[in-house]
Amino acid sequence: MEFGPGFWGPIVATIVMLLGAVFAYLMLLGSRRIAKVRPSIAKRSTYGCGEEVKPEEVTADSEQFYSPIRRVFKPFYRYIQPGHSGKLNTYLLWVVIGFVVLMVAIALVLR
Amino acid sequence: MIEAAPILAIIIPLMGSFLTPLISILTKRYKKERIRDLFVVAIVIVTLLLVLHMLPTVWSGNIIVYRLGNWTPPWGICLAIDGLNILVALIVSGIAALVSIYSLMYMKNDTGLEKYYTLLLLLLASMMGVTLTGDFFNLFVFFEIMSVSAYALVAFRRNWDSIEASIKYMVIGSLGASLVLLGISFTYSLVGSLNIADIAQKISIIGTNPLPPVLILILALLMTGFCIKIAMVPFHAWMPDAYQAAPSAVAALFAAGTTTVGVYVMLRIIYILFGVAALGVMLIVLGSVTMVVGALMALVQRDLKRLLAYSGISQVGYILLGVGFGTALGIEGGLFHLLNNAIYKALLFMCAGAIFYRVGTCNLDELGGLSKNMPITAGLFTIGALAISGVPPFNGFASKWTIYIAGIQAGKAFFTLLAIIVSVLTLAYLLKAINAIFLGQRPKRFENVKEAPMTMIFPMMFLAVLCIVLGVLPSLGIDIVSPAYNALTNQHGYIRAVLGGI
Amino acid sequence: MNVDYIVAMLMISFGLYCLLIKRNLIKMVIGLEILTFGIHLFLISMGYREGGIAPIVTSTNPASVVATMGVDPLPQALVLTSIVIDVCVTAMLLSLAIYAYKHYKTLDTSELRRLKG
Amino acid sequence: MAGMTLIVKTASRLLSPFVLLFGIYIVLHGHLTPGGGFPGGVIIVAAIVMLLLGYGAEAAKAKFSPLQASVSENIGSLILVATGLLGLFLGFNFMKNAIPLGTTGNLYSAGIIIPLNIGVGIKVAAGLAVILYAMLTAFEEEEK
Repeated sequence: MEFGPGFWGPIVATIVMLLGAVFAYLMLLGSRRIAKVRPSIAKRSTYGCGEEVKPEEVTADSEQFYSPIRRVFKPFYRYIQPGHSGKLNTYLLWVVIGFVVLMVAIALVLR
Repeated sequence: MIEAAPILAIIIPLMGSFLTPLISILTKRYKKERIRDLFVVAIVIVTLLLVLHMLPTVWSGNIIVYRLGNWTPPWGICLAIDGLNILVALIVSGIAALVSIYSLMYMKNDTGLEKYYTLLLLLLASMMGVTLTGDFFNLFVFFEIMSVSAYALVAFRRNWDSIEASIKYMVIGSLGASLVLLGISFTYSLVGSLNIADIAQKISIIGTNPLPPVLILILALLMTGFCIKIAMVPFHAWMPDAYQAAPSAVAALFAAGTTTVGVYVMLRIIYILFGVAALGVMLIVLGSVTMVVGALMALVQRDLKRLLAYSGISQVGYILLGVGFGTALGIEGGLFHLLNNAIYKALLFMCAGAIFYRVGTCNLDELGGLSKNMPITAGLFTIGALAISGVPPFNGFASKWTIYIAGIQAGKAFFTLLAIIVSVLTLAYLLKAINAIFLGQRPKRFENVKEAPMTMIFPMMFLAVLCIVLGVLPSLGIDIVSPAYNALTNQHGYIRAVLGGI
Repeated sequence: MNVDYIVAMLMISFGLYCLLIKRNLIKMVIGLEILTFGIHLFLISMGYREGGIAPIVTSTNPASVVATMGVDPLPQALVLTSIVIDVCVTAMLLSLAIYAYKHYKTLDTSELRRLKG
Repeated sequence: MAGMTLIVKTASRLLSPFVLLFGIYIVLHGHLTPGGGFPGGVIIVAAIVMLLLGYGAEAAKAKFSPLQASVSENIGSLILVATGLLGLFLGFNFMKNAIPLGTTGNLYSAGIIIPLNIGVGIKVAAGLAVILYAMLTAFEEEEK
């Protein structure tokens, strides 16, 4: 069961993973019997600062979903992301800059 | 083997695209529009069968050369098919067959469908043309047909977003095509020929060491032009717009088809046409930049199709990284990832299309809790998401693992680490998508949403099964791509087969 | 000096300038056209040959004359094909411009930016 | 678009048949004189444009309807493909010049170049007409 120079037995690993998944599912079934699944209204109101929150309003905002990662890559989101402004001329400028960069890179690599 | 199979693989979809409007006029008169749709599916499947028919001959190590009009190659146009072409042709025609089956149901509610199917067949014909041709100018012409039909397909629904996306795609793409044309004219001025094998032979006589300065310009022009098509990072801006605005079936075909073709042309230029494998270092750097930017941009998207488009940009980075390592294992891993990328990217876009078909939106903030309504789609999307982020029993893991091993063997541990981090980010943004679409609370208005129809489920299911099969039996995938690797490193064999020992 | 090469390169740079600076969609199309025609001029002047003849073997021009004096038809075929493609692209862009004007009531590309991020 | 002044109308009515004829001449003599399918097709469509400018879109559409245009466009391209396939059926490769060549300089010469030119001519003329009508339709929708 060797694949490339590393060791990776895909079939063995798959069987192990399937077994793990079955085991996890059994544990989940067992736990369902003990604990309640649905968040109760009391719990929801705790997170909503005491206010009544409807079920469909409890979705996370998808742009801010990974705010810690955004914080880690702050320079990227501050300088590169605003570049995707939707302006066609900016994009064309990128193409020209990229062309120049490619030319310099090719000249350096193949010198 | 049918001797004319290579040209038929281009001509049959081309002829189909000319016949579709005529057939559609007839079928509209007799109110039997299904016949037209089935005709299109039949044409695409015939193309796939022709490619499969050529497969054994090419895999046994031969290079099929088909001379148009019985003209010998340096003067006439020829089609030359080696292991690399056939892999790409297989991916393109296979995905096109699944997409055409998928479109039967997905595009049912649109008007002007005869134009859609015409453009779809034209796109297929031109992709096959780019893939199979052995003549550089012919390649440019088919490439332009591909681009024009792609622009038209993006604008197909004529909403504000599709028009805007198509305009951006078109202006950037036309600039790229002009650069390619300029590159071709410089190539012609350098060697006086436009047959790929002939150029390769003449360039190897000129020698790349020291490099003629005009060759740097040529390479930069051609690379820029084709990188626009595969959306490498400074040139990627059109891609999210176009994929968001295009119908999902078309986006699936773009992600799996035109991107694959673009990567193929890049590989052909670097390895066969100019024989400058040393450019690998540049590909590694550009590939990692592409990878990181794509993944980081995907993290903050609100629209599912836009997120998938950025994810596609990031995956192209992996392919370039693998190929750039330059070792046998790296190139095989890159090509294997090319195959896998086509499979799961098409799967994910089709899932997005199924959601859009039933719910009418792809905005992640509006969706939620759909796993109860669409369990099959949810499962298939999860398989695709796990495969793309390289989670073990799926195919993405196999190819990414190969690329990691190749990177460590090539002594590029930094880039390997970067690839692993990006893989984690990939899982992160796709989990966000799964969470937003299928889990969580379900809004009241989605209570009556039904599962996607069977004609849409079937192609998705097929791709998901491929994901699992190639993941559990990775040596099968390596077997599929190893003829392509052999072809890529066999420049002299290509020249000899096409020019016949001149 | 080869004036036509200089003119071709000037046309290419003017076209590029027009694409990068102008914001009106129609003007950008014009810039794209100038760029493409500059490339066409470059190609066609590359195929020019002093005193060349058409590469067709006839009774007045036997094969030996054509082989030495005939012009390579490749650049001309290339330019012709490229012109045809250019017509398609231009027609398509202009019709998209019509629709864009319909949806956005402007042709200013800096306002065609609802898709971003 | 109801048409232009009398001068334009008369001039376009008188000129457009000759323009059409000249276009057909260019298409048919593509293998002998400069020109060929593409320029000839453009000249043919110029005749339609003259009618359109002089008499308005309705008159032009009455002469050459959008349906006719799109059908003949596809027929033109099918002629191209069929000419290519002819070589295949006669036992050669695709696009082989398989029919007799004729004498150089006559109208009938150069083998399959004539059908190819005719196909391209029809395709280009009808295709440009389709583009023209499509753009007109876009403007008409705007006016509504």
